[in-house]
Amino acid sequence: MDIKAYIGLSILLFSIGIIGVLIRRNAIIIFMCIELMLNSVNLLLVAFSKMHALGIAHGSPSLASDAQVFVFFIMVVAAAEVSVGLAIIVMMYRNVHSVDINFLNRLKN
Amino acid sequence: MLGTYITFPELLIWFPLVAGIFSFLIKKDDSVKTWALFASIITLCISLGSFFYTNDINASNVSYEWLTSLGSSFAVGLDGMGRLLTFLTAIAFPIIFVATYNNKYKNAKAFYGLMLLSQAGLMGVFCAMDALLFYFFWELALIPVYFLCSRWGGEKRIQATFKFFVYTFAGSLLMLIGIIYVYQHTSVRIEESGFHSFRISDFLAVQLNMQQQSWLFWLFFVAFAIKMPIFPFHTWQPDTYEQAPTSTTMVLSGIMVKMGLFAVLRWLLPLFPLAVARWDNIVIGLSVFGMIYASLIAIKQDNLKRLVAYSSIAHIGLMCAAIFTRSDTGLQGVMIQMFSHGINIIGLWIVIELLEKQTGVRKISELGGVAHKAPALTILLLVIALANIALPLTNAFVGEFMMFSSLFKYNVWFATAAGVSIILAAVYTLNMVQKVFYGNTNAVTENVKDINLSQTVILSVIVVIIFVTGLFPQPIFDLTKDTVTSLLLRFG
Amino acid sequence: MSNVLESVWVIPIFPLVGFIVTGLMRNYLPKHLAAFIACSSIFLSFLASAYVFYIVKDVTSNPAAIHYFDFINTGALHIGFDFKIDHLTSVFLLIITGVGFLIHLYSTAYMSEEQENDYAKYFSYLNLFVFFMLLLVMGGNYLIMFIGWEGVGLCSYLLIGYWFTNNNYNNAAKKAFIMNRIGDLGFLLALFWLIAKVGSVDFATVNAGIAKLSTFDVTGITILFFVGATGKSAQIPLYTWLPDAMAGPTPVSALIHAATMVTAGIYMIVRSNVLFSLAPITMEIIAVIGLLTALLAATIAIYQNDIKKVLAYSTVSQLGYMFLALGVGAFSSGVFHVMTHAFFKALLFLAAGSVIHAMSGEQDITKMGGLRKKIPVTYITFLLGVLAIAGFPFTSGFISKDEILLNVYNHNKLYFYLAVIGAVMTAFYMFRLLFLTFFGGFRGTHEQEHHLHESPKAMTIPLIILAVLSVIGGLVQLPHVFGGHPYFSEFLNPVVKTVEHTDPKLAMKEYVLLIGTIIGLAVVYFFTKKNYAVNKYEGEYHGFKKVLANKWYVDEMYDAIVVKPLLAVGTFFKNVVEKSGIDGFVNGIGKAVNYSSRQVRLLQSGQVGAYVLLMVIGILILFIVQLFL
Amino acid sequence: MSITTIVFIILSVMAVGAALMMVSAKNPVHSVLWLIVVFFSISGHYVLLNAQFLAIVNIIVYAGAIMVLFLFVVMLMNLNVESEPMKNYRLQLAGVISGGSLLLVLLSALMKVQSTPVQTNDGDVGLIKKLGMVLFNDYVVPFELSSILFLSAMIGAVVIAKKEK
Amino acid sequence: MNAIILTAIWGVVMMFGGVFIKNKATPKYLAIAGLVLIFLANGLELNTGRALLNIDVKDMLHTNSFNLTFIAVAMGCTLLFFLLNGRDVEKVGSHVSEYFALMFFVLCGVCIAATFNTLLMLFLGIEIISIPLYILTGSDKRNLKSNEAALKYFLMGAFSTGIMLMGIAFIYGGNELASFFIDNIKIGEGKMPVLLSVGLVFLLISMSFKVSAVPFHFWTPDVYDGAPTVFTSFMSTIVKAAGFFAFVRLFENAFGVVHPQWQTLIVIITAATLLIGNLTAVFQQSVKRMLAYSSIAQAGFMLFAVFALNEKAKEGLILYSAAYSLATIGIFAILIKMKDYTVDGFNGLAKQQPLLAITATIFLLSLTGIPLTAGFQSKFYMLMAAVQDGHQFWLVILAVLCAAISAYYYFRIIQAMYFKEATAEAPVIDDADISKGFKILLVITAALIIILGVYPQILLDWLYHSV
Repeated sequence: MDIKAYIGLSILLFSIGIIGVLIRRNAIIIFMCIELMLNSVNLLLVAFSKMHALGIAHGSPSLASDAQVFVFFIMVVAAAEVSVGLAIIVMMYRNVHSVDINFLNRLKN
Repeated sequence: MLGTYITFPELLIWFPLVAGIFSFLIKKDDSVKTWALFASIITLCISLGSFFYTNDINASNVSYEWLTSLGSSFAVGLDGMGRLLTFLTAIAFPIIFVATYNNKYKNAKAFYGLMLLSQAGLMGVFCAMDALLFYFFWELALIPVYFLCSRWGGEKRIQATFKFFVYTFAGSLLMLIGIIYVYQHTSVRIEESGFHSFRISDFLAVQLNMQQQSWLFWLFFVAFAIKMPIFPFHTWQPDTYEQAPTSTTMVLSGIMVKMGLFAVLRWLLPLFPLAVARWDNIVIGLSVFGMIYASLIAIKQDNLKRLVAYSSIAHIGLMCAAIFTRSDTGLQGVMIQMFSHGINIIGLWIVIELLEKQTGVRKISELGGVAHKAPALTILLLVIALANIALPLTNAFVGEFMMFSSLFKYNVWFATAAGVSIILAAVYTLNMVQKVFYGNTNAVTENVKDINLSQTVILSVIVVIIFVTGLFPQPIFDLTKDTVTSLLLRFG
Repeated sequence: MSNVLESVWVIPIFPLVGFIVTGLMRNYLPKHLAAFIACSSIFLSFLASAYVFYIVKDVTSNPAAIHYFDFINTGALHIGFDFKIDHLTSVFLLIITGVGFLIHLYSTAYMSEEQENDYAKYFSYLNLFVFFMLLLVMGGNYLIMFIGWEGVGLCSYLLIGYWFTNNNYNNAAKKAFIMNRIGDLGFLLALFWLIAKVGSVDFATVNAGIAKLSTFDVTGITILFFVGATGKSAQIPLYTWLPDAMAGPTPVSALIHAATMVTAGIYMIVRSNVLFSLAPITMEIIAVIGLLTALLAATIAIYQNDIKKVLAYSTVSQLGYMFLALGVGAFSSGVFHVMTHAFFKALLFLAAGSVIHAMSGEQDITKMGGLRKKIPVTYITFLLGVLAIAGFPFTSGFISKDEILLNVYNHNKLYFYLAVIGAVMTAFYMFRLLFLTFFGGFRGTHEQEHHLHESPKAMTIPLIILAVLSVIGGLVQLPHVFGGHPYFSEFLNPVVKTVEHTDPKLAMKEYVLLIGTIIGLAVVYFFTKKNYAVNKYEGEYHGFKKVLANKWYVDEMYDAIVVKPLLAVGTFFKNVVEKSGIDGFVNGIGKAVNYSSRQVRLLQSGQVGAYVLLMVIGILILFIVQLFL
Repeated sequence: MSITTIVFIILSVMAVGAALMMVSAKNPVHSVLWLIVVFFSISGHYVLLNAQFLAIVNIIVYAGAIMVLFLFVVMLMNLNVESEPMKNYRLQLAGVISGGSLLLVLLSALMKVQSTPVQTNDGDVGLIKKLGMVLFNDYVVPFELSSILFLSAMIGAVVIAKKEK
Repeated sequence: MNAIILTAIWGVVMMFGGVFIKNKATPKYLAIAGLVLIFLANGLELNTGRALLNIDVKDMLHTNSFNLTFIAVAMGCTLLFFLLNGRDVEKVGSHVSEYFALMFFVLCGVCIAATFNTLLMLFLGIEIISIPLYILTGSDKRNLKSNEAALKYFLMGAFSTGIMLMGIAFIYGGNELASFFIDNIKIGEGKMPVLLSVGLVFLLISMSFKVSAVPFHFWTPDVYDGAPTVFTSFMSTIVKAAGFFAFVRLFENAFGVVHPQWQTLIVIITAATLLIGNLTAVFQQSVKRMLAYSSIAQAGFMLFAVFALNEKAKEGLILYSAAYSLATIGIFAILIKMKDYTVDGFNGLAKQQPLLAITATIFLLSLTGIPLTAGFQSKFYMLMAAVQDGHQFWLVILAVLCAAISAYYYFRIIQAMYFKEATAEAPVIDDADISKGFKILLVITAALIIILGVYPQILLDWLYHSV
């Protein structure tokens, strides 16, 4: 496979994530779109790792593994982030009974 | 000998500073007043002492390690021009304090403390021999004045002062950029830690091409033009003069505007000779137009304070124009006129303050006939007002004569146009004198009393200075001769 | 001798001391003491001046300036505080201190009704004036001269506005000062020009360095000097202040606005005669301006009803004659006329003051009449003054004016005829004045009539002295034809070269003039007596007379052409340019910041979606910049 | 066209299609489910790239734990209705346009990248053993530090969830 | 290293403290004690280079005098913050100990962000900073504004995390050395490869987000406004400074060679930040929100460090961090005590509490950049750095003009304090709230600002202290 294909796919998914953030009002869905963005990054990293595995890192595969470890850390962080994020969303929901970000307009100007 | 362990420029800066800080600690209003007066007189003595113990060869240049890694140092010195202007600063404050001795200020300790601090800042500006230090003092002189005006001023003081503050602040920041730029081009002094330098001598050694100089010229000039102020940067001035407490206005108009002129002489002119030669016509044009412009407005002005403000703009315009003629005569004229104008305008403000105190009115049209009630005041004012319009034998005449003379040599038409302002100055001054002092008394002026002893004394002191410098200006020329000569050397 | 001359500083010091003492002590000095100090200081000056005259008389060369101290001594400019005492100066010194003393003396009585401190103030001003006037004529360079020049202007201002309660008087004072300042600007510019070209304002140095000046320079400098002279000496176009200056006390008018200050312009030109001689264009201009002024002022004087105004216009007119004389190169004649004019015009003014005194302050001649019996001394002296100014043969006026006319005749015949017409008009308005005041029936109120009285001795004695001088003062320059000798012009010879009249027809011309004068005076006498020695006089004029009575509406014209537009520009600057323009711009920046602040903060809409959208747009822009630009 | 390419295309279409469905689904529950589909297809990609460890972790952590958490919250909030209000049309359009242009900009720039092969169905960089070695040899410090992350997440959950007294 | 370990440990200590300590006041003292310890330990490392534990970090963290000095500044400021605002933390909610624990974790993240040497560490550091902050922002649970701020912060923060990761991915992909180490990125002399270029922009954007540079600043005002004021003070100062430090560290080490190729982006961002930050601050009525915008405006100046990336810039950054943090912490400490957060709420403060007014004035003057305050020195260094760089002179001029605008909103508070009378009868501040210790601390803060203004060398000399 060509790296371009992976780049294209990742960018596409990433953009879909961004568009999702832009057009949705539900905080949970927005958050999910962000998760999609993270996943596209993961995919790209893995693809790059495999690309480097053929190229520069051919002799020393640990270099290529770095990216996959990185992906692992991304997942770790994402998990932590999700727990906090959902806690915040729930807290919000408890107070205003909505997760619609359009109602977040007490702070402005 | 005094001056061995601590030199005069240092004394001139530190003494008012310490005295000002000390003022904040005094509890009683009356004693702080006395203290401030006392301190200012001591400063005056120090300044007088500097005439005896320093000269241009031994200009008391001292320099302490300060911001070493920046190449800046606490370098101060007193050349002829510095001595003249520090003397002006030193003599102005006692005069101001005595003249306003009867005023009761809320929170007097802060008032007098800030006044002394501003004096320290001004002294610093006149003594600094390091660009960064100069900038520091330039701003430091401003801050106390800001507080003084905003706290003790008139009705619209906050807006007016703030306009003044932001205006000058913006200008000085532009200058700061210029300073940094020049600094970057100073040669690295390897023997001393390998940094660039802010020292004036190193600044003067910088070689810049025409384009660089032009940019820098305008960066500096705008800062100074705002301070002076020169048309069209002057609009803060009438408002501020009107709103500020009169004693602060005296500082502002008597000394602070000289900062701008001084800065042009000390920094702008020697640093950018090429650009000065290139842009002098524009600057002089602005100055001359400003003279006529301000004079015409002054004629139509009904507010005493604003009238004096506009008259000041006109006078400063002439000084600025004369500076840029870059001739010996013009520069010497500016030197003496800086001193004279400071004295005269402080005298004017004292009179205006006395009037306003008594009548509560500063509209010319509402006053009248004061001469009946206060003949002594009238006569003293008349002398000061006439000095202000440069009548011969008063101090301003010599300076204006020389400045006009140099302007004439520079360009006949500029001189002629500027000369018109001599006539206009007579018009507005005499108008003012006529409407305020002559004619019949009215309800407002009915209860005006003549000045008391201390005021008579202080105004008389001013009048004496006016006549003495008017008749014997030569000592001042001798004082500033070397400064002028070395300035002119920059232009070959 | 030189030692004596070096001590001439005492001459101006006396009045200066007088000024300081009377000025500072004005609240404490009793009237007679103030008067004594003031008069004695002038008298001492007069004595000193006389002594100086006595010394200078024997000097034939042109004495050098006396240097006292460096006034301005800088790299490029060296001006000393110098005095120069020569023949010209000594003449002026005598005039100033002599006439000045008489007028001081006169004032002691004239001003006696003033309050004590005002009285002292008045004398201190007078003393100050004399001081500056002395400085003016003694100055060894143009700058010192200028100091006096502006100083006398100041004193003129102070004295015109002496009664400062009256707003009109104040306006007059202000007008005088400002008009003078316009002239002073010319003077100053001339000085700057000299400094720029010659590098000095020293009389001697300038005269020595004249070679450095091109014709253009000389013409320009002299024209500018002349502009200065038109201001001080009330010539077209700057003459309008002088009639208004009559607001001051009458002795002041006599001293400042007739005898001394207004002649400063003549002094200055004579002092610079070397320069002026090299500038024929300027000379011609001076002649024309002088002539025109003489005629214009004379026409106006004809229909003035204020006794002092008539005299004021007469002064302007006479000054015109002096300039005419200078313009045609007859410098010494000009100076001579200055002297005679000082006598008779001071006399006329003082006599007029006496009349006014008698009339309890009334100045309108239409309300006078028939006073000759009531105040005979005044009448006689006034009559002598009128005869002198009208040029009655062998009075001082006749001699000095004749000399001028002859010189003019030699220069340009048209000028001559016009000048003669002016002389006739002079006779006309003076006789009109005489008749309206002293002849016919009294036209004032009963109260005034009841109050009429001759003035005290202190006033009449100066009148008498001046009257004598007016009559015989001209004899020092009596032409050879009438058996005299031009002592005066001889005396001035070291300073100004007298024009030698080798005209063979000179004697004939002198006689023609003499006869013409007699005839003319006779005609004028009878005509005016018929018309003006009347019991009733209508002070209203119509038609062309009204134009004359209203001074050709020159003041109104100046107001419309200069004053109003300037004020309008001032208003425009103040209200439009300053407020809306510059300050508007400055405040506009503030407002713009405020406005944009209000607008920009709307970006902060509070909506996360909008924020992210804006961020994405930002990302987009950055990418485009980075990747494609 | 090799089998790898075909699998790639299928997985890609699946991922993109599911992503689009996720973004556009009106019902939040559907969105969650679609996202799980995306994750599965991405895991498929991992398998294709022979990144076995990540493929498993992705399924377990993402599709399993995280998405269940999401589902849980959505259910908890009773958001499983089809009537979620959408943003107004213009904002949506603006979002799509700007997101789309970003995509275009990036694509047009990145497609100029030199073609480089990616190792598929082979290589040991993604194997558990290999990654384990790297993780616990070279990446111990970050590994330990990430515990702080979890600690703070934990405290956060406590702080936020616990009722104020 | 010492600081990282100790902050982490102390976070855990505080966490357990929450379980065992029931007294509300005690955690504060514990936290202060810990911070003193950390400060000293860091000082030890800075002074002697001695680490308490010898851990092989595989070069993923890199300490030198520069970042140790920064950590010292950050810890010092935090110490001051704890001392000044310790009691206010207690007022936020019942989980006092936990708040402190979270703040320690943030500090740990700050240390990581200051010392990172790989993109992974950068990422972890930033996340360790961010996640506790989300929580702290929302810690005032029943306050809807706090909730809203937390959610906004979280959503946008997560979004920026995604962008940062994308950038890291591209950097890794474009790096022919296949490395995440920032000093191990092969760029070459000529134009950057497009992958690196894209990655750089993504990183730039995400870092800009963290330092709230326009147009990625939108979260800042809302979050700073909504968060409990004590935490606003904390995150707008120390955390923000750390963001800048990371920004400079990343771009200097990774992309310093191709500086000219991305300078334009910084210019755009800097100009926009200066303009928008200052302009928007002008109109704010709430001082808290104004300070939020002011932090954006100040960020504009700090961006000059990234713009210039020279020695002066780095010195300036340290100085700026200290100056800005001190002044902002000080002004926030006073703001917290105010009854009314609007500008008018400050009316007449000078009469009631002259000392507070004077110190507040010094803080505001420093923020404006008046000479002899630390604020001036820092701005001065930044301007010097920019002028030294020699490009884009107009940006410098824009900056000083904006500084003049900034005087407008800072001085409004001074005007309110000194030149206006209190409108209401009630005092503007509760005198009982102002303890002597608090005043002393304010004076110390003000004194530090002046000292740094007069003699910045005492701080900057540490930069050249060999570890």
